[in-house]
This record gives sequence, structure tokens and C-alpha cells, in this order.
Amino acid sequence: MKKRGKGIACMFYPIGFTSYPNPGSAFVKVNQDGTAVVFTGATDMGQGSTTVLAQIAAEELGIRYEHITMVTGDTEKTPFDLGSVASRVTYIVGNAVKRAAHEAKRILLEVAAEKLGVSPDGLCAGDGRIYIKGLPERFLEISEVARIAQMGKGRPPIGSGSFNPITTFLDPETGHGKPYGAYVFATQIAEVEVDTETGVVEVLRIAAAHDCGKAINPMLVEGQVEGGISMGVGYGLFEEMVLDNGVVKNPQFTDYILPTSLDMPEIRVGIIERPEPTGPFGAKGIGEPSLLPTAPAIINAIYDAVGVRIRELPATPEKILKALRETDQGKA
Amino acid sequence: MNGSAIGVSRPRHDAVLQVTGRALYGDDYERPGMLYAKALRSRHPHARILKVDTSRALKLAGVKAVITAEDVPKNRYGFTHLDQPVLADDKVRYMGDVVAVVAATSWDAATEALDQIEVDYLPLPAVFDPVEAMKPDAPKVHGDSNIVSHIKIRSGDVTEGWRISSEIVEDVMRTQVVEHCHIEPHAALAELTDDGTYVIWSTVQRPFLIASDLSRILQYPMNKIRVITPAIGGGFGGKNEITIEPYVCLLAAKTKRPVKMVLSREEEFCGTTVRHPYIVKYRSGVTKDGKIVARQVEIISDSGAYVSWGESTLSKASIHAAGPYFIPHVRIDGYLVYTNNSIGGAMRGFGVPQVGFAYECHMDNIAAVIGMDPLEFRYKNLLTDNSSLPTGQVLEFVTLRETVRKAVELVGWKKEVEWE
Amino acid sequence: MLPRTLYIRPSDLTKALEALEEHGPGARVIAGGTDLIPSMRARTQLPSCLVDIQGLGLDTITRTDGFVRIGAACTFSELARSGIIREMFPVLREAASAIGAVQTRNLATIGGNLSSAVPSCDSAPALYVLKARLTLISLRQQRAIPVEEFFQGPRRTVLAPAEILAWIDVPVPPDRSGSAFLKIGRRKALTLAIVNAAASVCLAKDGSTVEDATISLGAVAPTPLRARKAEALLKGCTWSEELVKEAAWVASGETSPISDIRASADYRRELCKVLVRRALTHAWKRALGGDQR
Amino acid sequence: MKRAIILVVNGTEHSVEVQPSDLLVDVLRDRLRLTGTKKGCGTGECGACTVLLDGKPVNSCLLLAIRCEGRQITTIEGLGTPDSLHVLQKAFIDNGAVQCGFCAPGMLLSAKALLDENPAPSEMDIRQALAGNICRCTGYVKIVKAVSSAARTMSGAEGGGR
Repeated sequence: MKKRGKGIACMFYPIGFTSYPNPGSAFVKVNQDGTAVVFTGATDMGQGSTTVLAQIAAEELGIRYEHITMVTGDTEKTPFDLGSVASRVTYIVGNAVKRAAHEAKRILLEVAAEKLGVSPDGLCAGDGRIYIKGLPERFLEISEVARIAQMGKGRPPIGSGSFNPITTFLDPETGHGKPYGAYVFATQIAEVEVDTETGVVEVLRIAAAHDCGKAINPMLVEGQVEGGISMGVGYGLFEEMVLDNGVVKNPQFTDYILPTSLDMPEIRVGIIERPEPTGPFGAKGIGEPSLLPTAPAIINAIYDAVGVRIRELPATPEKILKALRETDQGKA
Repeated sequence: MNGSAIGVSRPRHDAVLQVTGRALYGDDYERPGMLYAKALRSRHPHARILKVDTSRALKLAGVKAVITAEDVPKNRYGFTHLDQPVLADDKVRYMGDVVAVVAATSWDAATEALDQIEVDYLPLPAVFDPVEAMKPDAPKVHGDSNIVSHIKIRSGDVTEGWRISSEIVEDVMRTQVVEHCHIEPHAALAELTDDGTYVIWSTVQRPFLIASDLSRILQYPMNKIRVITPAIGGGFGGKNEITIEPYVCLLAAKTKRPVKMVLSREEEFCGTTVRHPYIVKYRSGVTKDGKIVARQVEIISDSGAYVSWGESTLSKASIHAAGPYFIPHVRIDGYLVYTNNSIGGAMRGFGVPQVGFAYECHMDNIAAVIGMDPLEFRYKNLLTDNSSLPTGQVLEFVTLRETVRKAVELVGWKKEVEWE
Repeated sequence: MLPRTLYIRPSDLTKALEALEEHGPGARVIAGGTDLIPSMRARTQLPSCLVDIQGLGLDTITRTDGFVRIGAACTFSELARSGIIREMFPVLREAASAIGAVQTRNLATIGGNLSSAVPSCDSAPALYVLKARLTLISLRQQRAIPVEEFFQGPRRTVLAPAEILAWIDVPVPPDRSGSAFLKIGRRKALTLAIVNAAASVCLAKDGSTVEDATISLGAVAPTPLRARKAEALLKGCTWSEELVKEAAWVASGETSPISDIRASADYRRELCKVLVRRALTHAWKRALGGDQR
Repeated sequence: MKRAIILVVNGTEHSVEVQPSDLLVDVLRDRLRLTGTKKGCGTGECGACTVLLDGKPVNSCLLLAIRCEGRQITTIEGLGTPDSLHVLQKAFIDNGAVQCGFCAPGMLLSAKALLDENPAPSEMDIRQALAGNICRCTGYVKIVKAVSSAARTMSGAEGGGR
């Protein structure tokens, strides 16, 4: 017989390293044609951070996204970054890029202010232009301003920026302190179907509601959530590296089971946006948190479906069937 | 504003290169005259190394160099504890420990040479169960105790918490060893340029950490170490620390030729870090109306043979072990324990998936005991704006309730929920 | 980085047999290679010479009087796609589709799957219940044996050195019969069976008496097996859910599974009961359906 | 014992000397420098090395190069170029189907073979066709969506696909 159930799991997760300073930094230069190059040590291993950082730079500079070039992942060519870890790049390096871009923009605004006869604070940058706040028809092209700044005024529009969230170490006896700068939150609900004769679980659907402050790039945020869920499905149901007296018994994908396209449920992602005041344009992070609630939501859904509680991951069909039999015997 | 770059679903900046097969990953790089490196790993989970003889291997056609611990200027690394050798010297402490690395003119020659390296071991008693390892008479992996660290978090007074509870619920949960399984294996290529700079192409998440670790291991200035990250085929924490980079650098220096090393899938499983397996004990007290008033947690984390990221992982796990709930009385104890198992490292979630699984299943168990709907039970106890955590940190903005409502909106719940 | 070996691509079957003979016991036949190549990579097989049997005409599916002849070098994709197989032996199509993933099925051959003789081999249970016969050919002789006489143990068959499994003859099932294959692995694709099972049912003219039934199970013994006691229990009886359940219990008792990294022996025995019952029921429904075998 | 063979890759004939034990994936990557074909496991269980052999997806880590003589091999480099993307490649980009990108070449070739055989696949058809390609990053959601969208584009605009 197949039985269905639903399970819920909530989580909170911090952005950035625990307690240790974990700065990110960036350089920005605006070329005299109005294009720009961003230099940062942050590395993209697939999560999409370089794209997000380019969007942040584009927004801050008011330059089109297509006109931003990213130089990343070269310790000789870029300023320091702690690394693509701890879900920190959007929040920390994003802030560093924003600050560096802001510094470069300040030079552009000052040069434009002189031409437009207003104070730099009365100017905005956007759409490749610098214009008077509230009077977008009075503008200068950034390319022109950049050329004047560099070749006319002798002030190349460059900037540098760094960011480090304010954290403290924990008291060794009480564990008290402020180890993180920002937190994200999430809830996932899983719906499963359990075959009571074989213990085989099919995850039918997962709803994932994640707060990330502000989704700089919603498609990439969804991608992180969907990918995290697949890792969570693996963690909950399939994956286990078996060690026997220190020897790995399954050092191949033959017996280390990852989810395939057929093992993944329908996923519905909901993004919650409540801007984080200390984040770049309100953004926080999403990388790690996405996988967190999946396994417990599935395990709780199994419990809801068939009344058995799996206390050791992964919840293999064999463990579920064994628990079912024990429950049956308990009832008899 | 029109044309804003924020909130826009831009495709990845390098997607065109990726989908056309033009993106270059670690193993896609090559340099003229490049050699290929393979590692010889331990045959025992715990043994003293008596002798390493590489002379026969060096005589093989195509073999250009073999390095052992003697070749490493500073043979220890680690983030919080400098306990891990680049190449095993006094002992091997798990099956993944590397004893020697060969550079040869082909993968085949390097692989064949491994069989010709003779290592004399004196097998030592080993320990694989972290609970056993905590006992005073257990075989010691390092020094005189296997307990590396004890993380404590105290908030309120749990004794008072138990007193005011109407129900106390206990659970023990275990999590398994998990591998990152980034589909791209570790790959690194090093070249020592004419001006004395090491250029290293390596698929790592933290190029600057690799550079600073290399600087210390090689005793070489950082301005002469350049780490470049090519396209990276996934990381998830598995490419977080130094692994094969010292080998290719040392071999490049020894042979004066570029050296490349790529791990096999088997080595990814046997010789790189994993997600720590945890044993987690929960004890929670609740009042009749479903408020959690006390929670005690004990975590035992199997660090494996070295600390690597074990202490910081456990710290993060402990900080979050009470879950996203407001609980006045909390006591958390985390223990990190050496064993002769694979090394626990950084992996997506960094300790929190383990406790997250445990606390969320524990929450359902409590709900069952007090006869409350699991969603309503959570909703009642969730952190809200300006809640404080067991660390004393106050969270100004908390969107947990919004996420619960959103999830229910997306797939519904078992019953109609009335939101407070 | 495979161990070095010789490679021979003969132009016909006789030349292939000659090559095997000439190169002695170190020579191995290669068809799809999906099992052999990883074994060579792991150094568990070190053939001195590979004799390629692709392109020798052993990859066809032909219908003859009373049976269908399947070339041993026929891939699982070809089997799954074949109209003849789909129409006549859905059980074999189910088994073929359950193997690996698309990439594996495009290379792996039915002859290779059988010759590798791993206990979890997916094609064997289907061929058992179809009562297939295998033709083995060497330079000296050609012999045909029932499929269940082929296996001797894990990775061991009756194939003599320099003998090739050439083709498989599958008799056309009688009227009022049906068969089905089921597999439980650890995920839905790209997985080895924890247990696989096939069953066939042939009903008497009355439509309710079991005239004949065959049950086969894989991954629960050193070789794929026939659950003969369970079959005997069914024969001549009137179909009922109770009867099938009992047969499934009996079948499970006929197995001798081991505990390994994929599952425990106990779990495998439990799965046998479920899979046999389900496979029999499915086969019975097909038998009732008349032309849908 | 090396042997000279002709490999037809992406429509071009390449003459290479191979050992019988040389795997197609290594010949493609190391000899022909077609590094778009990736190596993830070496045992045919991740699909990163998928190429098309006479139009059918196979794991090139399980295939001896010497056995591919006279057959049509298609690698990711033959699907489309940055200047002239295949509809599937465009769909992968637009739908965010690529994260780390390591599985993408194999995934795209499996998808191409599917659409060549079945121009209007259901979601289940797509998931079946891609089950031999493991992706650790995306959860497959956007990959399935991209293939589905490419199928619609190709059937909508006849000749839009290549």
C-alpha cells in the first residue's frame, strides 16, 4: 500500500564565517568609454556569485550590466577575499564591490557636478548616465564623464572597497557573543509517498520558502534552492559513504547514491524579500541554507505518512520497512 | 528605476562558454613539457612509518621525481590546529594519508611507479567509533587525548527549565558520512616560472587561503605565489582547503617542469574531506500550552584523523543546535573527537545540516508527545523580530513566520491553518 | 588508463572464434564493454587480448517459427525499442529498460549482461520466465542450453575458453499467458538491483486455473534463480490473491541472499515476497488481457 | 601496439595513433584537445563524458577509441559555437540550467539525442533521457525546463534547430 504524508522543517542560518573576521575586497575602474572592470578575489564555483557581483557593480555605478567585466580568482590580479564559503559572497563581497563602485562613482559625480552646475549629492547614476535627481532629462553620458574625468581632469575613476561584518568571538564558558553579521531563514514542506511493503519513498513535492533579504538575481536564487534541495534529498534518502575499519567501502558512484533527474520531486520555490539594512541592496545569501530543511522535512513527512521515525540518516527503504515492522509488532 | 540591474534574472556571465564546452576547468589546462603526478596513499588506518624507499620507483622509465615528507619545508597545516601533514611523516592516521607523490611523463608511468615505492609500516591499534575514542584507554590518534575541543553554550538555567516543564522529550539522532561529490574532481597544475614565481591553476573555492598555506608550507613569499582558479566544477566546501597544490609545487620545483595532478573519483571518496557524521542527543522541556522552555543538546562530532574545519564546524553547529526557536533555558555541549576515519571538513551547511535534521525531527516528536500539530507547534515557538539566541545575539529582523506561511501557500498543509 | 591489451576486430564469427582460440585463456570477448572496461580499469580483469564481436551480425532480432532469435550483441536500447520485443515479450522490454541509463543501454548488450554473470543481472530473470535457450559456439561445437543452466556462480558461467554466447532463442509464449519484470534498486535509474523479479503466468481455457507459472529472482543467490517450489504451488490451482501471496512467501524461502552494502539479506527476502506477488499479479493481468502478453 | 585510426569527430576526420586500450574520452581530450568532454568518474556512472556515437549518447569513458573507427562522433564542440548556439544551448543559458557547468556538455548531448528522436517529449521523457547525467548543482529543475523549452522552440520554428 502507498501512503502519503507531509512534513515541515524550519531553519535559520548565518551569513559569513563564525566569529573570525572574514573580509572581502574589490577594486573598480571605470574606463574612459564608460565600461568598467571589477577586480575581486571571490571565486565562482558554479553558484553564480560573479554574475551577482557584476549586477551589484552595474547598479551602483549606473552602468549597463553588459558593460561590466569581472576579474576574479587570481591572487596576483585581485585584492584579497576570504573565499566562496559560508554563503558569504553576495553579502560580504557584494558590499565590498558596492563600496569600491561607490568610490569610483564619487569621482564621476564630482566631475559631472561641475559640468551640470549642481552639487555631487544632487546627482544620480543610472542607465549609463549621470543625471540630476528628479530631473532625468538633465544628464551626461557616463562615457563622456569618464573621459573628462580621466583625460580632462586627470582623475581616473577608480575605487576600492572592503567589507567585514562586525562579529565577536564566543566566550569559551558561556558561548556568548555575536558570531555573525546577518541571518537568513527558511521553511520547507515535503510531500512524500511511502510504499509500506517495500519502504521505498517517493518525494512528490517540496515547497521551499527562503528569505534572502533581496534576490539580486531571482533565477540564480531559485537555482541555489533547487540544487540545495537535491543535495537535501540525497542527504535524507540516499547518500552514505560507508567506512569499515577506516576503509571506504563505496568509493564510486555505483554504491554512493546521488539523486538522478528521476529521483527529484517537483519543487516550488518562494522567495521572501525583507531587505537586510547591512546587505548590498538588501541582499544576504542563499548557498548553504537551501539544503538544510530538506532532509528533516522528508523524514517528518515519512513519519506523517506511516508513523515511523527514522533517527539515522539516510532513511533507506530498508530502515523504513524495519521500523514499520517494529511498529506493527508493537501494535499486535 | 528603468534598467536597474538588481532583481533581474541574468544568465551566468560565463554561460556561453560553459554550454559550448569552451569553459576551461582544472584538468583542461596543460603546459609544455608537463608532468603528471599520482599519490601513494596509506595502506593502514593507523601505523607508524618506519621507512619509505623510493629508489626503485625512480629508476622506472618516465619517472622524473618522487617526493616524501622530507621534501616539505613546513610539513603541517590546518585552520585552527596545525595537525595535518602535507605528506605523512611519523605516522599515517587514516587510509587517505599521502605518503609519497610521483611525477612522471605520463599518467600510466606515474601510476605504475606507485607500486614500486616501498613503505614499511608498523600497524598501530586504531579507533573508528568516536564514542570509543573519547574513552581514556582508547588508542590515541594525536597526543594524549582524542577529544580535540569542547564547545559550550549556556543560556538561562536548564534545571529551572526542567522544573517548569510539563513534558520532557528526549531523542538521539545520527547522521552519516557524506561526500561533496562535485562532479569535477580536484585538479591542480603548477609551474615555476623563470622569475621564480609559482603559478598554480587549481579548482579551489579559496585561492587566497591556498596561497597563504602554500607560502607557509613551501616557506616561500606570497608575492611569488600566484593561485588562479579556472572554471570550477562545483565545490560545496570540498574545495575549501589545500589538498594537492603543495605536491604539484614541490614536484615542479624538483623537476623544473610544470606538473599536473588530478584526483580520481576513488581518491575523491577516500582521500578528501567529508561532512562530519554526528551523534546528537536532544532533551527538551515543554509547557502544557506548547512552549519550549528548556533544551539540552550534546553533539559528538567525528573529526577523523585531523581537525581540518572540525572545530569551526562544530562551533557553528552548536550555535544553531537549539533551532530557530525562542527557548529561555539552553545548554549545549559539542565534542570534537579524533578517530582514524576520513577527515571531516567543510561541507555546505557546515555542521548545521546535522543538527538541523536532529532538531527538526525532535520538534515533530515533541509535537506528537503533546498532541499538537507540528506546524502549529513550530509557529508558536519560532524566533521573531528582536528574539535573542542562546549566544545572546539579538536578531533584529526575523522572517521565519513569513517563510512558514509562504511554504503553506505553495503546497498547502495537512489541515487548514489559522495564523495567529 | 587501462592496462595494455591487444585488440582484434574479426570480420566474421569464425574468425572471432579462431582469434579466441589462438590467444588462449587471456583473451576476452568485448561487446558493449560497459562491464569489462570498468573491470579493466579496476584491474580486476586483465585480458591479454580483446576480441570484438560487434559487427558480426549478432545484433539482430529476428522472428522465426515459434521463437524469436536475439543476437547476443544486441544492445538494451535496441531491445527496448524493438517492436517484436514490445509486442511479444513485454517482460524483456521491462528488464531492458531497467538497466543503467540511456548511455549504458546504448552500449551494453544482452549477451554481455548474461556473460558477466553478476547476481543482480537484470536480463536473466526475464529470460528465465520466458524459458529462453542460449546458443554457445566454439570452433569445435555449437550447443544450446536453457538459460538457467548458464550461470555457475557470481561472475562464473559454463562458457568454455574460446566459446562465445552467440544468440538467445526465446519461444513465443502460449496463448493466455503473460509475464512481468520488477526491480528495486536504490534509486530510479542508474542502479543495480537490490532484488529483481520476473514472473510469467499461463492460464487454462477457463481463464482462472493456472496452467503454468514461472518465477525468477535476481540478486538473492549466487546466480539468478527459479523459484520452483512456488511455481509448483501455483500450477493447477485457481488464481486467488491468497494463493499468490503464499507463492511469494514460498519463493522468498527459496532464496539465499547475502547482506552487503546495498541491503541486508532480511530486507532482500522481504522484497522477494513483495516483488514476486506484484510480478505474478501483473503477469496474470497480462494473461487475462489476451494478446497483451 | 599502436595503430593509426581515423576518427570522425563533429564531421571532421582526424588521424590518430592509439593503443587498443586508449579510451575515447582520453583521445578526445588529450590528443584532439576537445576538452569539452569531461571526466567525472571513469566508470560510466556520472555521464559527464557523454558523447554521441552515431547520434546515440554513450559514455566515452567506457568506449575504446579503436572501436569508434568509421563511426560518427559528436562532442559538445560540435553542437554549436558561441557565435552560433544550438537551440538547446540557448535554452540552457536563458533558463539558468547551468551552474558549475561541468555536467552541461554531457547533459546537452543527451538532450540533443532525445530531441532528435522525440521532438515533443513529456517531462517524464526528458527526465528519463537525462537520468544518466548526474548534476550535483541544479536539482535538474531548470535543466528539464530548458530542454522542454528548446523542444517547443524547435518545433515552433521549423529549421530553428540545427
